[in-house]
Amino acid sequence: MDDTEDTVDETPEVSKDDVPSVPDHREATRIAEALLFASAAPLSVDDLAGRLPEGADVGAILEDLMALYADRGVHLVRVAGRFAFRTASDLAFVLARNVVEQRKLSRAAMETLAIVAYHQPVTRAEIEEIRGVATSKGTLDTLLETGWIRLRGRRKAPGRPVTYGTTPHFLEHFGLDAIEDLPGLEELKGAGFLEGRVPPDLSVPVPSDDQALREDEDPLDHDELFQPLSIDEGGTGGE
Amino acid sequence: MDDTEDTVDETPEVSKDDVPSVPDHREATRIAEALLFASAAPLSVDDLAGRLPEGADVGAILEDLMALYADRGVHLVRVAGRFAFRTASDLAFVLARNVVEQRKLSRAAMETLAIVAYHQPVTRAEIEEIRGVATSKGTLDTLLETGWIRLRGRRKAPGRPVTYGTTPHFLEHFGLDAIEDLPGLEELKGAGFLEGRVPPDLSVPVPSDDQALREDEDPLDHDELFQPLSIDEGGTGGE
Amino acid sequence: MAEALPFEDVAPVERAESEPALHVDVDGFEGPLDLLLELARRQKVDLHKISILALAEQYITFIEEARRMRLELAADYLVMAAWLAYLKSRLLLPEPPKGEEPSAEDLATALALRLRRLEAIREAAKKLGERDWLGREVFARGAPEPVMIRRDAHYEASLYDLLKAYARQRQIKLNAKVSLHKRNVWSLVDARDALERLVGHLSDWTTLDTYLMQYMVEPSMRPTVLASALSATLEMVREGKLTVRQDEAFAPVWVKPIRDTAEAGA
Repeated sequence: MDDTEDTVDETPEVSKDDVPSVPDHREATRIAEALLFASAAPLSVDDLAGRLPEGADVGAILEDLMALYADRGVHLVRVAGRFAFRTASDLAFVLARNVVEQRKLSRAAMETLAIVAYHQPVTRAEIEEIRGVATSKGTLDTLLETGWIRLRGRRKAPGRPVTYGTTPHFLEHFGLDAIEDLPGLEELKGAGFLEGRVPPDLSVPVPSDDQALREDEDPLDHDELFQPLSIDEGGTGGE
Repeated sequence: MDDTEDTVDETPEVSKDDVPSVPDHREATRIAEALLFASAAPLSVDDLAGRLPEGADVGAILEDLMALYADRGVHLVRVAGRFAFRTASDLAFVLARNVVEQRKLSRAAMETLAIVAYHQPVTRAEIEEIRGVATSKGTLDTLLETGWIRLRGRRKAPGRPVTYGTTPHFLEHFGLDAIEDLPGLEELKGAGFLEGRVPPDLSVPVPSDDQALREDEDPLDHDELFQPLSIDEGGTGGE
Repeated sequence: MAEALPFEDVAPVERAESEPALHVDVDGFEGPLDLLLELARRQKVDLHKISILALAEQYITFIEEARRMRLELAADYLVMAAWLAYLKSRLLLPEPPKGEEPSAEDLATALALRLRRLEAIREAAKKLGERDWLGREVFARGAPEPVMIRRDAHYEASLYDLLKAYARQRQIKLNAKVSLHKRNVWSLVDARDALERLVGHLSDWTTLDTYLMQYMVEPSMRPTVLASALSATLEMVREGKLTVRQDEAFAPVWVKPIRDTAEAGA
């Protein structure tokens, strides 16, 4: 605030005119500062003008305040044409705390993950065919978030559906050396996961999490690589 | 770190070494400012120390900030032993306009609050003795609801009446740094009006909002701690 | 507490102008001590110099007036009136020699002290109320910026969960297969009957396949016919009714009936 006054003093011809208004300007600046501080929402120039003493130069006051706070821990910023105090963006880290949250996968997500693991590269439609139920976008998004599955490419087929596969992180998390270490149906049966006779035609395709695309896969479009979560396959619609 | 700095000015040979720490003080001050600005609740020195760079002199930083804001629209104040930015009280006339509707305390409630504040720990019977009238349950409930008073414990006396005291929130609301800062406390004490309730051997004729129970207090029962509002002391009945 | 008084509307002006005129309305008071304090204030003297005797008289008069007007008075007002009447009589009568009871002067002093204490706490309450209240005169940051909690989700799942989930899926398929397809079966009994008919006509080696062709018109019947026929054949071999020969793997199976016991051993 005193800074402001100083600058005013440097321009004598203006300062003479302003002499009676200097204390007012100071006071108006204090009021604006308090109003901006106490307001729950950003304030517009009009909001401020309505609360400041008659004739206060809101524009100058805001400029002064902005300059005053420019290199401080808090800045006066313009948001959507209004003004508000905000933590200096370079200090955002002091207001953040990282919390590691343990989450469990839903049954649907777990089943989808298993199918991706065993049947990769697999499309959403194929997952749905195996599960016999539509797969919600959220389920795949969650799995992408875990870092265990990834978008591989697009199947060379009508509609060019996205193919999903697992990541090295998946192997790491589940303690597998390679995707081929996933037990086959007979082994599952032996371990008691499956009951009854396993018909020979009920087989498991050999999963491949090879980085290289298969012959029936096209690469993803360039921008999909960077925004995997926003991809909508235009698929079968959520559950 | 900055302690060193201050002393440093007198001992130039050390100050050279400390030169690099000057920007740290600046940065730590910015961080403290951001933290205090961002929080609606007052922050303790410990709160701040835990979030500031290692070795920051929190005391010096707070003094700097207090001085910096002393004649501004927003002040850094000490409340309830903690620090918070608050609008300058002389600007109440502008800011009070946007107060939607401050819940007004009845005279009975305000008096009861004052008795709890000045005479704490105090029982309902003692409040009634001072006011010469039964205290309605609603009055104490209202005060408990504001968060300004709390159930402290039970007096070690026949009937084991509940004792009441104020909370840090009370200090914060009334802009008091400590319970000793209550207005007119000295006069009340001087006139001997704070004595004579507790047995003389235990009497400490000053209010205490210390978290620790006094010798003549027992802790509350376990479930009372979690449902303070529903407690009925089986007291004197309403007005 | 008392209801509003009937004459309240009659003389409001008088009440405002002449404050000392006793307005009998207990509604505005917070109990007998508050009433006493108000009456004491009307003495317009320092509370230290208050005449307890005069105060007691005023209080009693007030209460009598209220009762004459049949106002409902809370019991504590009446208790205080009775106590003050007692104090008044004690103060007026010559003090008996020092006894067990506190003297009338002591009682009066104690009452005066209580009044002053109430007055003092009232004053304190007023000062407290006049302080800058947070949210009334003084304000905290209107838009506090909460500490952003960045949640790094850490998903938990075990290989066991994964395999169980997969098996669950496949199991459903497995069960579904059994219930969906009604399989055509050529039972062992059918096979046995057919073979016995065949053996009845045979005298030398003949291929089983040729004979079974008639039962495999439906392609889907082929596996079951072949399997059942082979089982039945082996059964009849065991019984010594048939002998079987196959020259190499996947070659046609030849059968020949056994007519006598000598050949059966071969």
